[in-house]
Amino acid sequence: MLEARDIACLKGSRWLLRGVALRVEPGEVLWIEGRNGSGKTTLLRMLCGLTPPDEGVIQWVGQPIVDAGEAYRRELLYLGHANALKDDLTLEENLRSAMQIAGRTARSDEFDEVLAQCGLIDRRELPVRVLSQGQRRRVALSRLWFPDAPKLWILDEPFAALDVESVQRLSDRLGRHLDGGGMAVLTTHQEVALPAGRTQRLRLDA
Amino acid sequence: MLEARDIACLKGSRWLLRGVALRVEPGEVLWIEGRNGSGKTTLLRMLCGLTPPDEGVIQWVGQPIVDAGEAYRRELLYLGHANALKDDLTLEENLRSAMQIAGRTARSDEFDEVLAQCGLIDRRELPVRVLSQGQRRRVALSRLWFPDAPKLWILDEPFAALDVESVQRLSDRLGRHLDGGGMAVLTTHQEVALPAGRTQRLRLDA
Amino acid sequence: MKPRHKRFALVAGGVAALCIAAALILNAFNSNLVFFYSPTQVAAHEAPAGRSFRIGGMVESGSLQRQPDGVTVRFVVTDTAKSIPVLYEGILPDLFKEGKGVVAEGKLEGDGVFRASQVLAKHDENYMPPEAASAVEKAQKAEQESQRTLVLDKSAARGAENKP
Amino acid sequence: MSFNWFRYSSPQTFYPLAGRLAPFFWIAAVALTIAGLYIGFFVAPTDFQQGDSYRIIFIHVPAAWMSMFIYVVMAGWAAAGLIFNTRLSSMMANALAPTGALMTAIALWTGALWGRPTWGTWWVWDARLTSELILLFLYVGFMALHASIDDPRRADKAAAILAIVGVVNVPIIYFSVKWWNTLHQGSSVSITRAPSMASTMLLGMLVMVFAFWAYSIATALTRVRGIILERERHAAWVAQLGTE
Amino acid sequence: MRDALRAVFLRDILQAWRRRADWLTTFFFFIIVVSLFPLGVGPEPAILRVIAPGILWVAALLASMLALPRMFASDYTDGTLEQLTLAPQPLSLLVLSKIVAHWLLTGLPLVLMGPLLGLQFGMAPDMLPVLFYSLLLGTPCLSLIGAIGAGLTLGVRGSGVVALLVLPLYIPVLIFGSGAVEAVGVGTAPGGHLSLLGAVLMISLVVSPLASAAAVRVALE
Amino acid sequence: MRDALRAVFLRDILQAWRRRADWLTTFFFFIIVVSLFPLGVGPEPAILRVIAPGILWVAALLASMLALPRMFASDYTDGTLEQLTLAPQPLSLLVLSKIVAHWLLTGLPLVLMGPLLGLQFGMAPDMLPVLFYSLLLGTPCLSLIGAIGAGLTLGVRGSGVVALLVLPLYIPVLIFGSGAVEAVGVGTAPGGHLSLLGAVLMISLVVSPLASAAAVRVALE
Ligand code: HEM
Ligand SMILES: Nc1ncnc2c1ncn2[C@@H]1O[C@H](COP(=O)(O)OP(=O)(O)OP(=O)(O)O)[C@@H](O)[C@H]1O
Ligand SMILES: Nc1ncnc2c1ncn2[C@@H]1O[C@H](COP(=O)(O)OP(=O)(O)OP(=O)(O)O)[C@@H](O)[C@H]1O
Ligand SMILES: [Mg+2]
Ligand SMILES: [Mg+2]
Repeated sequence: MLEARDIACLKGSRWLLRGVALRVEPGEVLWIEGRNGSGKTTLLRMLCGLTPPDEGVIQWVGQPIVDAGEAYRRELLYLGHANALKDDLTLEENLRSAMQIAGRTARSDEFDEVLAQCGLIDRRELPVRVLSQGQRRRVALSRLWFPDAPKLWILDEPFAALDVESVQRLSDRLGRHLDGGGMAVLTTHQEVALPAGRTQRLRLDA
Repeated sequence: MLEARDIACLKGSRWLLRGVALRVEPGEVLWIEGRNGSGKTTLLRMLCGLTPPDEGVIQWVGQPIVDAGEAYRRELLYLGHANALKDDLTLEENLRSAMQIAGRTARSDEFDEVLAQCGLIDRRELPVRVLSQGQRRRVALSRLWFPDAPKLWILDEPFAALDVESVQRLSDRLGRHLDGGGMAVLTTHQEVALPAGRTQRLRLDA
Repeated sequence: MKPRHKRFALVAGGVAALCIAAALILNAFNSNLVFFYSPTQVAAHEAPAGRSFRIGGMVESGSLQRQPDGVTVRFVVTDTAKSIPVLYEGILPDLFKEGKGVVAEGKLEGDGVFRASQVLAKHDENYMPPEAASAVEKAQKAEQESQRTLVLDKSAARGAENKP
Repeated sequence: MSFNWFRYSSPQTFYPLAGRLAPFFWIAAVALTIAGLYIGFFVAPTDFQQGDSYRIIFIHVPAAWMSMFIYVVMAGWAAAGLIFNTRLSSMMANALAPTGALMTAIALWTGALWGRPTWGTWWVWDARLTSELILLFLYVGFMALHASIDDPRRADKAAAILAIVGVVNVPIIYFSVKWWNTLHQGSSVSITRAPSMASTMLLGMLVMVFAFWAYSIATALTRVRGIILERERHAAWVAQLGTE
Repeated sequence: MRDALRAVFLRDILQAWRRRADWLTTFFFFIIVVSLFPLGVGPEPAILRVIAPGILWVAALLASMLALPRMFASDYTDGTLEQLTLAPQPLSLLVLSKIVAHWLLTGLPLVLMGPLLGLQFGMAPDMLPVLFYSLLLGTPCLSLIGAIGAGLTLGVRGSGVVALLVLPLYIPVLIFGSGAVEAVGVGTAPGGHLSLLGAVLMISLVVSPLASAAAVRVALE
Repeated sequence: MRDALRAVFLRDILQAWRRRADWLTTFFFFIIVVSLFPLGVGPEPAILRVIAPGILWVAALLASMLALPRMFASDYTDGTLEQLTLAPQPLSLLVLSKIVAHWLLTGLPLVLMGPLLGLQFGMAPDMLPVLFYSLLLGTPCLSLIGAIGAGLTLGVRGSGVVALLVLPLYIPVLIFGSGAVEAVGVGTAPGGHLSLLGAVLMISLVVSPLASAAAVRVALE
């Protein structure tokens, strides 16, 4: 459903990516691998529509994503290196507004449930500022646990800074997402157990 | 040589750490483990002298670190979650000023050598802004490769964002540092091969 | 440099800077940083020319004249050594009295008359009931005659220190 | 009787002591205020030049003195907190700041109110008035800085640095009337010479000064109790207070 | 030791050079504020001439205040400040290096530009050198005093508290600075005001590095 | 859709509430700048009365400019802006929400405080309502125009210069705003100036959300 053909990207005076093609079907996860600086983040941002590719097209259900516009963005959940959290708001306030901006209004008990699942429930009233590196990442990731999460997840290094337990929890969640017909594109340098048989690997090499 | 006794730290209204004791001798590495938010970063910052502990003492060669002052800081190399790089300066400029501030003036050919070893030589003229997440981390870490590096390394998640190859390279470097009588304290969530027999583990648990 | 020498150099530098600061402050007090100028200073051309400034002193006894129009007043400001005639159109503060302190803001015109745009009363640090005041006034007058001290508040303040 | 000061340097032991002392100071404040105002308004004679408007002196001068004095004390506590890392010192500094700000505001306000009838203007930018205004800003800055850092210990330290730097301003306020020609009068009361003020007036003023002292101590003690409770709310001894 | 101080200084300068636009903004801000006044106040030359020293000084003050957040903020978020604190050299000297660089980048252009703008306002020729000297003595005070405020407000909820802390402390500089220029305008000697400015400079030169270093340490705790 | 706009708006307001000190500062800044002028310019009431509208307006402009970096900068560094861009709603509307919140926090206090400060400067009573209306129409323009500049400065170096171009766009607002007040001062009708302000407001209401959204998109590329 998400398809990219012949993607190229020029950084400085060098082609960082050339002729990259990919295709993700419902129930599949695409693991983008590559050394540091091989263009993984760049590719993910292009898939989201944040950066236009220098060559090639990216299509969602057969339609170029620039044309799909709102329809595409409704189905998309992107988490970059940055967590998009406001230091001064509490964990719950952050999550609530992030959900509303993404166009989903969640009920209060859903928050409780999700925070409990992510092991953050005792921190819910704390401002995000005081959280540890890994806890912040977990707050950002907890959007994935809400019911009716978007169909396509694009996650840049979601496992970074997570402890072993959280890594496990996230890969379980990913499995269930795929079971429900979801799609995901992600990058990670860690060896993580991804659902076998449904994982494509794409190796970019600098 | 680095010794801490009875360390305690109060965060908000809770004791985050209590009665933590540790001792690192030359040639040893201390791996601090623990879940997200268990206080690893907090402990490392206390060991550096950035945050005073609420209870307990930290000693360097038998002297409290506040008294040791400059003598301690000369022997210390700390790398936190943040990379301390200036986006607008080139990689080399960044590295050079970081070294000078740390009190070591390195020669030009040393830079070439170190950058080559860290696989960054072709990026040396680029501003750090355009580097990828992992490349930035590598720039920050490359201070470890200079000859006469400080004796005590305190590294917070040094392996985060690094690709497999760089992880290997860093753990090799760590081994050589220990061989030379160096000491290190580090945290990481990844399973990394640290020199067997010379690795102590300290588990903090929230 | 050894750390001890370094620290010494730094401390010495700091002390030197503070000494310079003290010297500069003392120097500043010798020059005229003032809220108002005394008539003597004005006569000595220390006061701004051609622009508004403030003069301060005593309203000379018997110098206050109201012009026929009812709003314009004329009086003389003096510090006993020099005096300056002042012309002012407007309401005077309640405490404005002959023989009392005044600060007037305005311009010195070419004819030597100070055209005030604002007149403020400046009183001294003495607080006493009227009876006591008249007694003191008498005594002071006698003293004044003999010593011809300045009666500007500042000097009065200093004079007060010598008073029993 | 030997009195162990250090016993009272911990919040836990100071809390009940402050609770016992505060009522005395409150009573003293009320009694002295009544006495002072009585002397000020019914006993003290009118002034030979200002008539009755001088009676603002009974509020203005005590407030002005306290505004400077409290600042110095506050900075002292803050510095002690910074250097010796004693929790109670910083709490005292915090408890004093609002009272000091209030005193400064009163001094400014009564001064302006007084300036209108005596000088003929509410405000001029002379050295005394300007430096007193800066004092108000310093108090406000101290409180704002403290309020905007949420780790209380860090807030204590940062605010202490500001308080210490601001101490420079106090001598400037005090000596400004000596150093520069100001519209504000010179001092009527001084240690080195007899006061240039009738004795009943002086008496009224001094009684009011003691009243303001008592009030400041009373508010500081009451407020510091609140701060102790707030800061130590998770300590075992506070929990015990609740159950008692 | 000199190496480290120079490294801090050069790094700030180099970075500013790479981000020219940022620093030019302070400068343009100064020019624009000064030029806005004739627009806001009306073009009467007599009035403009009288208010010129005040306006120039207020504009200089605001411009250097606007640049304050840049003194430590980025170093704080990117971890450089931790490294400076852990450097063998005394933090107060390293901070002083940063302040000097900051002044060169924000203060010096104002010092050089001030007299030109003064000319535009029709200031008398004998006022211009005094304006220059008053700015030369005054703008370093602004950077030094500002550094304390910038340090204290690091990591604070609300970056703007800095203005609240710093502006009152700027008032003496403003009074003596514009006072010196006005003194010449009205035909008296500016010496007293300039000496006081010098005294403020000396005192802040001693106090500010210590206080800002302490503030930075507290912020990193 | 309303949900998302409200969320953006409420989040900014809530965050500002947590950082009370921040918007209080814009407010204090305004008051302090206005009070600095008598210090710099000298206390002559006649002159002060004449320059009062200009000073108040310039101070309002500076105060709202001081607050501009807060509009997008933190959203940019912490990744919120990416999320806004990828939200289903049109980015320009989300940006407009942010601008409205920003105005409520920084502009409105100035509008309310302006007349009080005017009183302090001895403005005539019939000038005060006009001052109020001119600020009410003008400060939103400042927030709107400023947003474009704030968006442009986000990007890499170079676009900072474009932001400088935005500053001059403040000038018409300043001229019409202080012009309206001065008109009353000299006894003519302020209607013309106020209508022009209204026109600027309408135009920027249309242009600014689009332009700032575009600027933000470019910055993220
Ligand atoms: C806003 C205007 C004013 C301010 C900010 C102000 C400020 C102060 C301050 C800070 C002091 C204490 C310093 C000292 O003891 O020397 C003081 C003392 C005093 N002020 Fe004011 N003042 C103002 C107006 C006035 C006015 C209008 C008067 C009388 C006409 C006045 C009369 C006094 C007196 C009598 C003292 C006591 C001096 C002494 O004995 O030490 N003040 N004022
Ligand atoms: N202007 C430029 N000139 C040259 N190279 C550039 C320029 N801008 C970016 N690059 C290069 O483009 C690459 C960007 O890579 P990207 O951030 O996508 O890497 P990544 O695969 O996500 O790496 P990581 O694993 O470290 O996150 C980097 O190698 C960087 O050096
Ligand atoms: N004011 C506060 N109130 C309550 N808890 C706080 C407060 N400040 C910090 N904390 C807690 O202190 C801990 C800080 O942990 P720290 O950053 O040292 O964790 P860490 O072990 O490094 O975690 P990570 O693996 O995620 O990096 C977090 O659990 C945080 O929630
Ligand atoms: Mg990446
Ligand atoms: Mg950590």
